[in-house]
Amino acid sequence: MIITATTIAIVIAMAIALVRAYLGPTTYDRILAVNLFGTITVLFISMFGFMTGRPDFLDIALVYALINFIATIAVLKFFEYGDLSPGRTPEQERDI
Amino acid sequence: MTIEIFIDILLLFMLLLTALFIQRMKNLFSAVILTGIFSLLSASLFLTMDAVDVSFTEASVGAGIATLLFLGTLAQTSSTESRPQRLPVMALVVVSLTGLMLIYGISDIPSFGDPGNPVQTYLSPRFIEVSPREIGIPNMVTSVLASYRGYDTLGEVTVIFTACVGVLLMLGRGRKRS
Amino acid sequence: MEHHLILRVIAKLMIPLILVFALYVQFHGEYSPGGGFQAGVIFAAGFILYGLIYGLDKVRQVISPVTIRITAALGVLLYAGVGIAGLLLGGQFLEYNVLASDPVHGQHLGILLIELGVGTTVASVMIMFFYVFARP
Amino acid sequence: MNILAELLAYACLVSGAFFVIVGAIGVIRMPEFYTRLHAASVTETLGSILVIAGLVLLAGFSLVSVKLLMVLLFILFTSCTAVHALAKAAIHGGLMPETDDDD
Amino acid sequence: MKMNHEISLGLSLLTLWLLLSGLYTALLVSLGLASVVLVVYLANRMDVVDREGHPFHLKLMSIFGYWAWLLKEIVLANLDVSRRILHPDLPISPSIVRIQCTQPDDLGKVIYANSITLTPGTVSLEVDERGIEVHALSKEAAETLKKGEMDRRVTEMSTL
Repeated sequence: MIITATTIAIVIAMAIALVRAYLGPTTYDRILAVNLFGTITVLFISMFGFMTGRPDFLDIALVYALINFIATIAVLKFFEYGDLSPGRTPEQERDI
Repeated sequence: MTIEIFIDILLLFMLLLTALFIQRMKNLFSAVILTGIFSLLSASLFLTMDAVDVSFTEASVGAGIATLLFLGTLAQTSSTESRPQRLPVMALVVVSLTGLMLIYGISDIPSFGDPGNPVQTYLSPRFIEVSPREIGIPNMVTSVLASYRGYDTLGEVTVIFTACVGVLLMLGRGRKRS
Repeated sequence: MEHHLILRVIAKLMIPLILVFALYVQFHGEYSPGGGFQAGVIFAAGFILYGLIYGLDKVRQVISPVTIRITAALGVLLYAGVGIAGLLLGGQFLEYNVLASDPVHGQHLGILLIELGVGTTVASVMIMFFYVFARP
Repeated sequence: MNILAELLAYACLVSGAFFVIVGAIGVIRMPEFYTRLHAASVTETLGSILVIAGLVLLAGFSLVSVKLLMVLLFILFTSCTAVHALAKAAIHGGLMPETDDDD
Repeated sequence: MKMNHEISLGLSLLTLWLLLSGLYTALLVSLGLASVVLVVYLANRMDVVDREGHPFHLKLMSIFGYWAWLLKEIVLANLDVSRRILHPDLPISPSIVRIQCTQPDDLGKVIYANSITLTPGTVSLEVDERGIEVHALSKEAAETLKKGEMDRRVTEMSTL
């Protein structure tokens, strides 16, 4: 019962974060909302695994917890350099 | 189990809203950011429908590489949507017709989890009954993907490899400086 | 990249963890959700994180584009090779039962090898995509 | 299961859900980007700590608990890195924080 | 010296594998060993195995002591920020302060900056040799940080 209620509360928090993602106004606000959404999703997945009695869902939560911040760092790089490769040199123009 | 259906509906509703938001965004950069939310939501939805392996794939692809590829593409093109030259009436007609046909097609598809579905009446029971003895691994999705349908998976890997070759042919050479 | 102190240090901590987790997913596809495809993407994500923070040149020193091309092909070849091995051992293409004396063991071995092939190809292709798309 | 541990777990879950929602509300209510960062970190720190702690108490002493603790640890590590990276990107992108004073 | 870091990294990664796996058959454990060897080799090529990447020089006990203290701080700061969020008037007074950090090495600075970010109410914006630039939600949060107790504790932990 309480597990279910908590899960629903977490889904509601997702919806609230979605509002900020839509409202913006700046791109950074949207990224912040996506980040928050990711964290809440990790919590949702863990809770849902418990609710349905399948704790092997935790691997998915681990994936998100481990690699969800890569996108944010990519955005940082994008703003700093205009592309994804810091410290570019003419050498990189060669064949890949 | 009604509570799970309730959560399902909430998630699906949010997914729909996100898709509409993405469609409305003129700034492509914001649209790319919002696809992150779309991916997170679809992973959760797959999870609530018990498709753990699909959800896992969506999680790893969505969090790991999808946003990056979008950003890389934006870096090479422009990040605002260009306005169409004229109203694309023809395209609208084609899309609407296709959509109507698809909706008509849905009416014939067995509903989700329907026990009378042909797949559920002979194929799944056979896998569930025989695969522990024939293959002997706990995750049945893997035994279906890797063994019973090994040809399919070989085809998929070849597709990925071909995509790599294609990308290399198009973008792999050093670009000329303008 | 001296001014990205925090990112540099956290990346050093996280990258080995991400890589080990990817390999865990790779080899536990038979027991829990996951498998070659997911593992390949996560493995590539580790390299992408390194490339984002330390630069494309550095990550190209770790795995050169030529190596990536070779491993991408090797993965597909490993998969197809398992199929051919089944043929040579008297079975059909991609029949794993004949790979070992016991059919169930043969299935285990076959699945392990083809998942490894899938993982290798996917990881290489994703890293290659990063190399191609991250250039100006 | 020990009834006390169970009660404690439920208390953790309920208060965790409360802080998760408070953080989300803060992200809506706060007036500008840099103040929203603080609200988001309420969800990412105390919210997740309490929710995961509740689940750990329910799971008892097992490998599931270890995985849950790993999830928590990685959330804490990566979320603060992501928040820092985001704030830095915003400063770099020319979004100036509003402050009450000019010192 | 580098050898030590490699061995220690390998051991901790192997522990991670065993905890994740939960299945201790000969095949899986040997695959785990092979994976760990591969990852250590790659990490070595990436040059991420060093004092910063794998900080086993910190005293284990002092880390746990610090975490306990940090947890207490996080809870207090969370309560404060939650009160401000739910208050109808939204009583915030954002400010940017630059604070000194006395850590001798980069790792200490990173721990300090991340602790600042983890505590709601304060976010570290920029870390350089002159100190850490912090965005604070309220005057009180900035004042607490300026007192420097966190700084002292991190420095204590990161110097042997």
